[in-house]
Amino acid sequence: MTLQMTKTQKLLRIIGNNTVPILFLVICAFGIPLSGYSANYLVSEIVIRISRNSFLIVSLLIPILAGMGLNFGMTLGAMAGQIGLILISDWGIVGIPGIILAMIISTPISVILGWWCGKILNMARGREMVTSYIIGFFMNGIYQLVVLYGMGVVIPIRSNSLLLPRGYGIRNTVNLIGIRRSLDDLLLIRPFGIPIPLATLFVIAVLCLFILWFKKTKLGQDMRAVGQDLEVARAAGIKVEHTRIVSIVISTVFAGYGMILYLQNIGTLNTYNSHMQIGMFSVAALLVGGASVSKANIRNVFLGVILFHLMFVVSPMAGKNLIGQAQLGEYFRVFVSYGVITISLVLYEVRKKRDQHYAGMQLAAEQEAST
Amino acid sequence: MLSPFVAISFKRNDNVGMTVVWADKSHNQVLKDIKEMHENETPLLEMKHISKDFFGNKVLTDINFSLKKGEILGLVGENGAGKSTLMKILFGMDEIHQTGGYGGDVMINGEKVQFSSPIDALAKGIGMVHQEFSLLPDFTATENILLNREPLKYTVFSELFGERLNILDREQMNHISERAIGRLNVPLDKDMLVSQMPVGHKQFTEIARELSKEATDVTEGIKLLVLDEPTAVLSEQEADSLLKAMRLLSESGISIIFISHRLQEIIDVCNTIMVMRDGQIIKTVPSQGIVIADIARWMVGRDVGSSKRESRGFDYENTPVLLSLQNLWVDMPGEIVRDVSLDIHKGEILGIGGMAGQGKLGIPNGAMGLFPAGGKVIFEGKEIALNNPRHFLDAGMAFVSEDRRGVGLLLDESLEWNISFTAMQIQEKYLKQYLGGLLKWRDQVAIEEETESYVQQLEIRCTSTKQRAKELSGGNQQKVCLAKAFAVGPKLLFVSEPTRGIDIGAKSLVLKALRKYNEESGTTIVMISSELEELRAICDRVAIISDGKVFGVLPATTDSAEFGLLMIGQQSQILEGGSV
Amino acid sequence: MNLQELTSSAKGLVKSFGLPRIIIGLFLLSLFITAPFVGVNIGTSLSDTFNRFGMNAVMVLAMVPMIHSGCGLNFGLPLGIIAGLLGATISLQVNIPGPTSFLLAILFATPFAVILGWGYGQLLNRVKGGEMMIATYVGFSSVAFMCIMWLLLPFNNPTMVWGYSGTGLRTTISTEGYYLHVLNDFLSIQLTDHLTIPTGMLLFFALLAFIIWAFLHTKTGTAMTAVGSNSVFARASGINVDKVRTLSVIMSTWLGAIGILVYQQSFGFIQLYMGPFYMALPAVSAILIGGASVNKASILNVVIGTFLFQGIVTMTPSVMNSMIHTDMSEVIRIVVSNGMILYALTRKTEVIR
Amino acid sequence: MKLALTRIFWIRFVAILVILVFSVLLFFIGKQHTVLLDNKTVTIEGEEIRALQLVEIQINNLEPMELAARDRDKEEVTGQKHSVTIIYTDSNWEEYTIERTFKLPLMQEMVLLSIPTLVANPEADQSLWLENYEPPTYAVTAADSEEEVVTDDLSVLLTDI
Repeated sequence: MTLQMTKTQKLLRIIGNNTVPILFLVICAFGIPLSGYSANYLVSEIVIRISRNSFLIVSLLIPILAGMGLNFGMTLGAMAGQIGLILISDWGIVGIPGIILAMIISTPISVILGWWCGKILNMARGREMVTSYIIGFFMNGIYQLVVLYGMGVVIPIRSNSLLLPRGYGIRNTVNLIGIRRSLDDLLLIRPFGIPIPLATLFVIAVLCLFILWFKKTKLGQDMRAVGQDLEVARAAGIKVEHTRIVSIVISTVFAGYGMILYLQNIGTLNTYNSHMQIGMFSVAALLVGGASVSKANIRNVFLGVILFHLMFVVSPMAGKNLIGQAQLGEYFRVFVSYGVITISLVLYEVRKKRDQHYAGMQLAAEQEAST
Repeated sequence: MLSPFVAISFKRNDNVGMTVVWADKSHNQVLKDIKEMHENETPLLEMKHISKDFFGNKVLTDINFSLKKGEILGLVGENGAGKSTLMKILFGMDEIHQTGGYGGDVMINGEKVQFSSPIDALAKGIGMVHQEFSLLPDFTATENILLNREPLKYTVFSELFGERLNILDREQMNHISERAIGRLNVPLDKDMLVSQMPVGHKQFTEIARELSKEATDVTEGIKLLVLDEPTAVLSEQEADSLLKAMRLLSESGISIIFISHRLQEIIDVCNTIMVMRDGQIIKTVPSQGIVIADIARWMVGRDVGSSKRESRGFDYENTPVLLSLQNLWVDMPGEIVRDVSLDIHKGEILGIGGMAGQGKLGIPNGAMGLFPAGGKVIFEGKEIALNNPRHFLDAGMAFVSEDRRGVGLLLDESLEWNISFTAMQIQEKYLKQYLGGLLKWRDQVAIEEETESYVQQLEIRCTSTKQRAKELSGGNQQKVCLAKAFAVGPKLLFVSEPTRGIDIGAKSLVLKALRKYNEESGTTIVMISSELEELRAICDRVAIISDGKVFGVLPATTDSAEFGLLMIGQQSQILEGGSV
Repeated sequence: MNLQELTSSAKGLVKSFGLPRIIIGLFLLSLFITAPFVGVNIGTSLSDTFNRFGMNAVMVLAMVPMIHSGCGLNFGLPLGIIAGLLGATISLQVNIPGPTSFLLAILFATPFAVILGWGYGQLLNRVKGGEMMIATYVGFSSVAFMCIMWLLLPFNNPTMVWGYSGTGLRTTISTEGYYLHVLNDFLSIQLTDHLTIPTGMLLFFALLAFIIWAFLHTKTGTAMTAVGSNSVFARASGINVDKVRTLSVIMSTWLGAIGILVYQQSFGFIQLYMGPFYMALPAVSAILIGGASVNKASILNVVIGTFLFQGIVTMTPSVMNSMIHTDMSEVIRIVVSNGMILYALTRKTEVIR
Repeated sequence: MKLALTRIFWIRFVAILVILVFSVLLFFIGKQHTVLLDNKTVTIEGEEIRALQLVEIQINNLEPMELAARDRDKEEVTGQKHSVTIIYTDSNWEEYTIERTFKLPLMQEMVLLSIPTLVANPEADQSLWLENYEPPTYAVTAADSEEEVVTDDLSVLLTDI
């Protein structure tokens, strides 16, 4: 005799599961009129951001599938992508060949970093997310060692426009003029004056298809099994540790490609800081789309990108019009981004406890009925 | 002569499920016909002179039995009679290899085999379904049945990235799972998520998984299925459909070893019954005409010679009831208490026995508040609120947990802390009060004295009172837990599985300490244990818990067979013989 | 003592002392040894190390209560720091110069620390097992929220407020004239012309450390240790586990508030807005370098850890610069501190039920 | 570990080779060079060649450019093989067009194409009118030298993404 869920309870459950997206709808509903932006401007902004960020956010899906939670270690992939970009801008390779070459260079680096990160996460079972978060910081130190001290000395860098005046180490910002918007402008169409980069959206569509296809493969099925119950998967003979490492490697490699796409849209590379910032915002966007630490799909990615970035574009102006301080809007959107991650993490833990407790409640109800 | 519409086809390597229209003829009659057909055939499984000991104490001595194709063997025995060790030997679990292997040999179809792991056993067509399910909740029945054995469709990527990048062949998966479920002939929907399935269907999914292990070039199809207490979690009606499915399987040529405590089911479905006790096979009899009482006696009855214990003659009439449990239910995973009402008199030693998983451990844990519980607990006339250990302890009761390492001890702290902690927190003992009670400072000297006295009193072997609890042996750790409870000076003491996993010497010391404490300070003791003999040796009365309810309270001196009956949930009067 | 015994006792020492801690200790020692050869004055670097030790020790001490009660590493330290900042800004608003402003700051910070700590504790009790990640993001979102509040809160002490608009606080406010060096100079001992020991600050830390040490000897302190090492054991002994955990969180938050005040009085500036954003990581890695684990920490760990960590942070820039003319200290600090946290997170500790 | 020369090993080995070749190809296709178009009088072997009054020059199919005397302009090209077409009118308004293809060595960043020399001897070998060009390195300006590297810039958390 299972606990019958009354109508209202079901409704509450649905609202409960999607608190975060609903919260964001409310914020955007208030923010948009306040900001005074025209619909046309907002739509074009959102299209740009979808083409810029979705690849990075989709790369978060596979570790969630394999039960590793939100992979804050994607900054490792971002670093690999950036190293690839630095090298091609040094060699002067431009356009689409430049982008593809950067991706090819970033792949082996991402694989090694991803494999190493996966091994460490296996050692810290139960605490994957905070460990991947710290790995991001740790690798930032190694990245600086390589880029700030290694490049120019150990790794030959020819063009001194990249190097710091002291002769080694890369500058704070690298101008990616060679590959800037080269993928976006490949098949650019402008319906109603809104630029839509078809090529980039096509690449993102290919990645989404790969994710859908991947779930149907044996490796995808193994990952789902490992994600649900490690011991049952192990008893069935699945190589659990290896599967988890592969999921992190794939995610890191895609994060590298995503970072290259992101930077080709932005046009300049903030060498020592952009990779630290990207991890947090991608996770926030995914969670805004209604994803949770254990379940996420492609719908969450796109819903998340739209809602999150709508809030991001709108809040400075909203803040300015509301209280006359644009700065307030900027702080507000950072607060909301971190707030969203906190709320989702808390809801996930609370719901996990409630499900365990639910089994107990069900049993207690049976007792009450039978005694 | 076989009735026309029962078509049974036996080919050497093909065990194609046959379609049977269930005739009204009794199951055993059909079995007898099968037996006559291949009397001379070598048995599927044979065990000769199997023996096993763990670090010196004999667990299995001279086990001999054989199992024919399509035969259902019922294996019964108390907890610890050696049933699971025997199965572990059959499956070649590494637990056996690590503890020095086993004597005697296991023969499959006449040739000697030595399995190094369950995977080898599987390759030879021997599968096992454990009591607790190993299923993935958000996978459908089909996906669970074929976990890690999914048929794959070739994709070009697998050339480069390895064969795990092939696509799952969904139609063939559905086909295989339909066939496996078909052989069970049960209403199991192959596309339903396990999390939404009733418990019975989860059991069928597990069995279907074993059945689906088809004969492939390297492995043989399933020939022997071991079911370990499959009906323990099933409802009446679900258990029936399981038994029907088992008969169907045995007719299709698969032999089954059925381990259960529900003796009625054993009698209904098995061809032969094997009773084990203390590592030996007491009886192997065909199931016709066997009565539950016989099995109970074989299972539990010691030979009469065991020492008659003189009873303490504890008179119950004029000693007041200290603690009364009314309609207690406790939600403790694995030890669910459904409805227990007990009156415990001041100064007595009450034993609580029963099979594992029947709920006896749930009573103290629930009363104390470690697990969600309901019902009434009245101590010295006052009702104690449940679900809050503080009230339980303040009222003057104490509890020595069965889970020594998990609940009973602070493994990383010294003995002093372990022993003095509860008393310090509840009764502010060993604390120096400063500033009028505002500052309660740990009185190190008093703690050391108290610990030293208990180390002497209970002969706890340790280097010093500062030694860390995890460095002690099992027996000494148990004594530390006892000392912790004694330090609180309780009026009533719950002791749960005090002698589990400790050496013989420490066992008698622990029981003697409990007895002495009861006699000297008059503390009422409620001892929960799965060792029936121990309870009878030390307690005045013994209550038997089965299926979460009290099935009877008997004086300790009554014959152990009576207790045996209570343990398997039968009322104590003798029941008529097994019926089909 | 034959060789065999020697090696086994050495191994025992290494095991108990922790290999990484020994590596870091030797590294720091080598820095101190090479300093004179490379023209770095030992006096200044020592006094610099003491100064930084005093500044950070209290924040590292703030880690102890929460680790002790099993809430894990307190990545939510910024919450405590915010309470301290509120205390500091209000004390400056009240505008009473001199040492009393330091006491006032502590006084004002305490209620905030208790309220924020209590809320933070209730939240952590509901997410047992997933505390550390949530603590990190509670810290981040509260810092971001305070950025908004710093703009809106009605402060008008001219030293704090933006010059032109007159509302909203500046990102860095000088403690000049208020409690700048109020502890440092108290009984400070001038050994050589370079070496001055900020005894006031060290004494203040010693006082707080003593309070924590004493607390751990009281009844509730013992209960807290038990909750940390086995929460089911504590529950079975009648302890209200959630209450004890909340108390430990309040203590951690309060110490965090005091810690930032001590830091400011020596550093000289109050850093608002995104200042406290990454302040949790150095404190966490310091206590781990000191030998603490995810569920066991002692006062000794605080002292050793802070000294080693701050020693490295002060010595590497000066020694490195003069040796190979590059300032690798930033990279080394990141690698050592985060490497230490990784080392602690990957130790096998059975997850407390 | 023993190198299992199984089928999959060879496939992976070949795949890696293909990727390497592909990236070298990318390197060639994508390599960007700057071609300096120079219309100054230049003296070769003592013989002075005067710059043209007005000339129109087009590289590959990029925008044609008009250069007066003593003008210099540059064109960014990718890849190695390029074509140049020059249209000029001589003193008596006769219009001539010269079309030549040239090949840039891979590693040369910048090359200088001297228009007068090419016009003077249209059939000459490429080396005559095309040579490598090393841009002069400027003195390190004060602004660059102390550009301090910001490695933990918190404001990045606030900027838009």
